[in-house]
Amino acid sequence: RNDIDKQSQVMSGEGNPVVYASIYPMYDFAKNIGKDKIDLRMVVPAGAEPHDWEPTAKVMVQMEEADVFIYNGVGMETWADNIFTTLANDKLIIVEASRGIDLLKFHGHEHDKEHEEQDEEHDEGGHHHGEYDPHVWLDPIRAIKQAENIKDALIQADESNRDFYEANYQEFADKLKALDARYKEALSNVKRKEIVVAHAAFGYIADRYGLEQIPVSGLNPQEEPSAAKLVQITQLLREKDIKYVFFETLTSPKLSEVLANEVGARTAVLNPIGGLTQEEIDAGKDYITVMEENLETLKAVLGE
Amino acid sequence: MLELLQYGFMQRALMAGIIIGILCPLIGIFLVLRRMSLIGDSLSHVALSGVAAGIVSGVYPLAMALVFSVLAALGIEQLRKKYEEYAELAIAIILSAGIGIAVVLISYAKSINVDLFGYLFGNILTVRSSDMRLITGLGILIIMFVKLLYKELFYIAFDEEGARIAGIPVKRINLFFIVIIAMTITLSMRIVGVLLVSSLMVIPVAASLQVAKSFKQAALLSVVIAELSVVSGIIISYYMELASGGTIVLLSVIILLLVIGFKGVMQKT
Amino acid sequence: MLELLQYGFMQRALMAGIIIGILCPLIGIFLVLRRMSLIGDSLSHVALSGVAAGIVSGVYPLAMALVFSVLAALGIEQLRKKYEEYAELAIAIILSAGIGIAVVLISYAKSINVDLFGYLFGNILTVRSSDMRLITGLGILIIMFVKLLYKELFYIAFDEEGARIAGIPVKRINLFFIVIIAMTITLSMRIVGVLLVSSLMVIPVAASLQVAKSFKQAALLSVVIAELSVVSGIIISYYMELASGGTIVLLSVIILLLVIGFKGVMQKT
Amino acid sequence: MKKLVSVKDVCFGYENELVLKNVNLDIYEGDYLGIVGPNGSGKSTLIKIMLNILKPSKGSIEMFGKNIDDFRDWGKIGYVRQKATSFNTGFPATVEEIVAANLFSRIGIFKPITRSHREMVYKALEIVEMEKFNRKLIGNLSGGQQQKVFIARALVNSPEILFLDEPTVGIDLDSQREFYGLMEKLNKEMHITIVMVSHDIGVITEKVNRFACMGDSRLICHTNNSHLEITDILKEVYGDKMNLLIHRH
Amino acid sequence: MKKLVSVKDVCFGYENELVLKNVNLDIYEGDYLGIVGPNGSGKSTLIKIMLNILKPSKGSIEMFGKNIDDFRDWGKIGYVRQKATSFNTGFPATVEEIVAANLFSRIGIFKPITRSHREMVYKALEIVEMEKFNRKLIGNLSGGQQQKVFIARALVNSPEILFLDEPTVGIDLDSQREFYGLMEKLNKEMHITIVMVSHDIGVITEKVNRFACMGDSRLICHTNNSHLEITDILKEVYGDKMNLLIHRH
Ligand SMILES: Nc1ncnc2c1ncn2[C@@H]1O[C@H](COP(=O)(O)OP(=O)(O)OP(=O)(O)O)[C@@H](O)[C@H]1O
Ligand SMILES: Nc1ncnc2c1ncn2[C@@H]1O[C@H](COP(=O)(O)OP(=O)(O)OP(=O)(O)O)[C@@H](O)[C@H]1O
Ligand SMILES: [Mg+2]
Ligand SMILES: [Mg+2]
Ligand SMILES: [Zn+2]
Repeated sequence: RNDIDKQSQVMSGEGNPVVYASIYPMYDFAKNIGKDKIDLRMVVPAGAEPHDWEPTAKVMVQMEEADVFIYNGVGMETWADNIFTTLANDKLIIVEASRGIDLLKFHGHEHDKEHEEQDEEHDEGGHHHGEYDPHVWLDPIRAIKQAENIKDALIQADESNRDFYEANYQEFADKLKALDARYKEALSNVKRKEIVVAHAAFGYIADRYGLEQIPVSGLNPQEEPSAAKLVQITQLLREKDIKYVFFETLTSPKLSEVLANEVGARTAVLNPIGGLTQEEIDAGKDYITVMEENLETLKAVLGE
Repeated sequence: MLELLQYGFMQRALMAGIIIGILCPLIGIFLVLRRMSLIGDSLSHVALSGVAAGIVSGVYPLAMALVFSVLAALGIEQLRKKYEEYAELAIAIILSAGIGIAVVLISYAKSINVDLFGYLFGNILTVRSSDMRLITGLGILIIMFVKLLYKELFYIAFDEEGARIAGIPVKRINLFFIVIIAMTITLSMRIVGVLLVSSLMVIPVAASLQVAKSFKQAALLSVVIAELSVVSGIIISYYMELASGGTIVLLSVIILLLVIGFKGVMQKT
Repeated sequence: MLELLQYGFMQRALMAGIIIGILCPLIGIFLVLRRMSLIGDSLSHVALSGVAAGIVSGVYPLAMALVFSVLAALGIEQLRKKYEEYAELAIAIILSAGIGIAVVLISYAKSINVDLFGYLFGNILTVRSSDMRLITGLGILIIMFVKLLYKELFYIAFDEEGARIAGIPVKRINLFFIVIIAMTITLSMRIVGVLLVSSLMVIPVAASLQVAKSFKQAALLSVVIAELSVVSGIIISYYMELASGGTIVLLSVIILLLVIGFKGVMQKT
Repeated sequence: MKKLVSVKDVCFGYENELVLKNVNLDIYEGDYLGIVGPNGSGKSTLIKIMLNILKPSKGSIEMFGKNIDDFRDWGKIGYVRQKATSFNTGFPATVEEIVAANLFSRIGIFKPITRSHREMVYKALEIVEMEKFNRKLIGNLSGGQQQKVFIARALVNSPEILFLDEPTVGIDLDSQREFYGLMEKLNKEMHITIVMVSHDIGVITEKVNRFACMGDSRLICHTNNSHLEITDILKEVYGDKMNLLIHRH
Repeated sequence: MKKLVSVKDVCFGYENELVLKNVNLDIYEGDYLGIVGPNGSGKSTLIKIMLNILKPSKGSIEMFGKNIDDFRDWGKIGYVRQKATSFNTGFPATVEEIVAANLFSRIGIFKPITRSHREMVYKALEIVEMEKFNRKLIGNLSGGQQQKVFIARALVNSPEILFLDEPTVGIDLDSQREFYGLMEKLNKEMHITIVMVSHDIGVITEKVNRFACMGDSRLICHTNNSHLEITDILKEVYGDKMNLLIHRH
């Protein structure tokens, strides 16, 4: 055991806590809070399908030495459960970033407010059976809470830098609040409310800013929509004269294109930020900038 | 029925379905009889590793998927000779190797950021006009191929050694056949989905084998059963709001079970 | 080597790998020789539809996956009788039906947000202590089963009709066999991954068939090859930072190719 | 004399046409029954029905006094099917393994094969002169050698009754002679009952002590050996030209 | 007389042991060559080497004057392999379809089967008396019936040389007689060369005009027909007890 401890100290550089984040948004939030005081790594390589994704033994060994593991939860990372139970790392602080946040249930594309309230109690159990929408990070206000969870964990892992993390968290929370304000302002008086999206990732944005999300696929992007669904959406597009169908960067745009073609609409990117591509990261994009891009897109599309 | 046909994507789905419904059982019958039923599933996994390789190496992934599939098909052909009595073993080996390579490549590259499966899983509802041209082209190619080489393919399927001694250029036809199969599977699964392609290659053929009284009948009947599944599948999936691909496949399974049941009843009486 | 064994998960991975490396080829040889090479892939897709059904109906998904797999295995057994000469066709049919049902159920339920595949794809590095008990239990069960019924399983694999006339209770053994297979595949793929389970059932057996001079030798040799792949695969994947499952599978494929190549060279000289 | 097999009023057809129409046949202990008849006359079908591989559409089979469905004592029966050599030649099994597998009813379920069983295998292989090939893969033998192995497999159990569907197919003359000699010995000395389908009428008429002839979906004749009679009957079944080919050894 | 096949100094072994050692054999136009020998003596192996199914480890084969690897004119060759009936019985093909497939070299690639081809098929089936079964599935025939279909398949092409590896296996006496009659006619009247492996030495010695006998990895004898001589040689190959079983019709 002693050897390992020494080794871990060597590995974590100058004693910075080693922090693993499951997916890109978690990585981004942690980075904003921990900055250079943490040794931050992302577990799932950008955009890899979780079910082909197999952590290598090296990653597992490193996680044995890690201090913090951050994941989104709500069924987003099915592989995560296995990892916790496998690791023998007692000191690992595990953060489910969505803990304590009021979650939305997913009911196709019509929302049912009553249910959501009733179900909140269950959330405390921390075990989600998949009917909840996991795309929590896309709502800036809920993202603040996620950031807070992350901050608390970092403090727990590295008490000595408490003030540093608190300050960074405040700064980031302010940025998110500002983002929220911009969203509110921009989306409060747009002409349309309907966004037709590739899969149901935007429920929290819709909920927060009074939009109506019309997903082509459900919460699972792999789901095959039925013909009847496509017909319904086509009719809706025609009825409401919707001009845009959104697609995502990480999944095939084909379905969106087919729908857009059907009614003569156009397509545009609305990024659910589940993961950024390497090019996007290289171009200096991050959560905030992509959220802003999304806002510009939404403004342009809904304001038309 | 008419309501359904108002929409371009439904028209294209039906058209593509009808073409696939001819094409798949037509090559499927030769594959099944040569114990290569699962070549569709096998090649789709290889295509996956091709996509991964394409992304890693920066080559256009679909092209790489095609190259990988064709190579894998040639590999199957080679292995088939080593396991003359167990052709399906060759398929299983290539399938495992395909996923193995995909998984290793993904873990090696560490930042593959395109959804790999999106590359493979077409959907009969998302067929575009450009896809229609491709699928029609493939359809004509395959039908021509089977028509022109019908008696040769039949002989080879029944008795490969005999075919060689009858003077049929077995090696060349096999090569040509397997390459065409690989191309067809890879391209059409991207358009209508791997589930549909590999199921329609097998299940209608299985149903027709139960009752066919000759090879020709088996081939024709399997096309009829495939078309029945496709057309009614699209209609039913529309009205019951189900996934079209899955519904078509389940319908073909139901037809198969009916045929088996019917045959059982007939034999009892 | 020692460095590797410091970590509990690596120890468990090795242990689980060693057990799976005995268990898979041992049942794999009977499966391959009965043309059921692809039963692993087939049942994993059925398990998928079981998980979907579990989620839709609110039953514990893994239990439902098990039930579905066992039912599917019985279905394969039934279909195999209809296609005596094409056992692999039964596998292909059940595979298609499995995916078909999964897809339809998902589209029917409309809000399944569990990554279904996550239910199937175990990983040899994430084996828990409780999994170890399960896998060890399964291992002992299978080894006992094969040991006790070795001569019967052998006879059935070689000549089912003959076995029946020799007085072997073929039907009951087949039933028992297929149910055990289904359970083993479903449970162990969740622990070490479907890729690993289905590959280790096929590829080491294929390699040993190339050189074995008797059935017993084929069985033993396939275990040796599987163990070789597992142990070296875990070590290599660690140092080269690759996915363990994929590496093991690729190593077994490489061994297979070496065996085939070696045999080719031997025959030439 | 004990009645071992009793075929009672059996009808059978694969699809529509009847292959067997009201066939009756009793086989007694010690019989050496030859079944002949043109191709497609239903000889193999009859054997398969007696062994419960096919179910008759009418009538019943009794085996050792029990209805065939309730019969369990399969160790008493040896069977070499027609086209026995039409197995999967890629199967990785040695001659010894294949023959030993048939010892099932001797060994019992769950129990392993022991040395004494292996000696029985060896003896059975000696009978067909294949003892040198015991460790060879069955798929690597010549057609006739394979056939001999399947005969050994049927004999290994020391069955009380042997069903042989064209057992000498592909077997060379010398071995055939030995085989017929062995059958005679098994029958005469060890009182094993033998039911043999064969086209080798010359040999059959010489060796058997009872004789059944199939044709026209029926068991046309069914007599105890009497050469004159048989020749007449054969003429009836096969036609006049037949005569030429009947020869005795 | 034209030399159709020439086996020159051929050696072959499956694994280590040689099955054929320096075998030489010429087959001339009009020959009716019988090949006999005990099980496992290499008869089928020799035929397979002549047909390029197996490659000799030493020596060469010439077919119609060309090296076998360059030989293309496969329409001139008919072949019934040993265990021909050992195919996949679940294959959904009719007798007619199977026989017609062998017309390939007549029809040519890419071209369909026409009515005149179908008549050739019908004729070939008539020869083996299977014309009534033309629309039956091959898997649904009796063993002997299947064998007849494979003989018809070899004949349909009107080949110049026929290779028959135990063609009368499982065939009833009457049909055997017809078959041998046909072979004689093909050979004498139509000058078709025939190479036949058989264990039916009685018939072989009677019918063939040349004779090859295999044993001990070699072509032991190779003579033109002369009964006395053959009997002596056979005795040498099969041993003394042999005599008993040689009979003429
Ligand atoms: N695939 C194979 N692998 C290894 N050895 C083989 C193989 N096929 C045949 N042999 C061996 O080669 C020898 C010759 O076989 P071949 O089939 O040529 O004999 P044959 O003369 O045709 O006998 P039969 O009368 O039984 O048909 C035999 O000893 C046999 O065991
Ligand atoms: N599986 C089957 N399906 C349909 N018909 C069949 C099947 N098997 C045999 N038959 C038919 O039943 C009849 C009797 O067949 P069977 O095999 O009993 O003949 P057999 O007397 O053994 O002939 P052979 O001497 O050729 O072996 C034949 O006409 C044959 O065509
Ligand atoms: Mg028969
Ligand atoms: Mg032979
Ligand atoms: Zn999402």
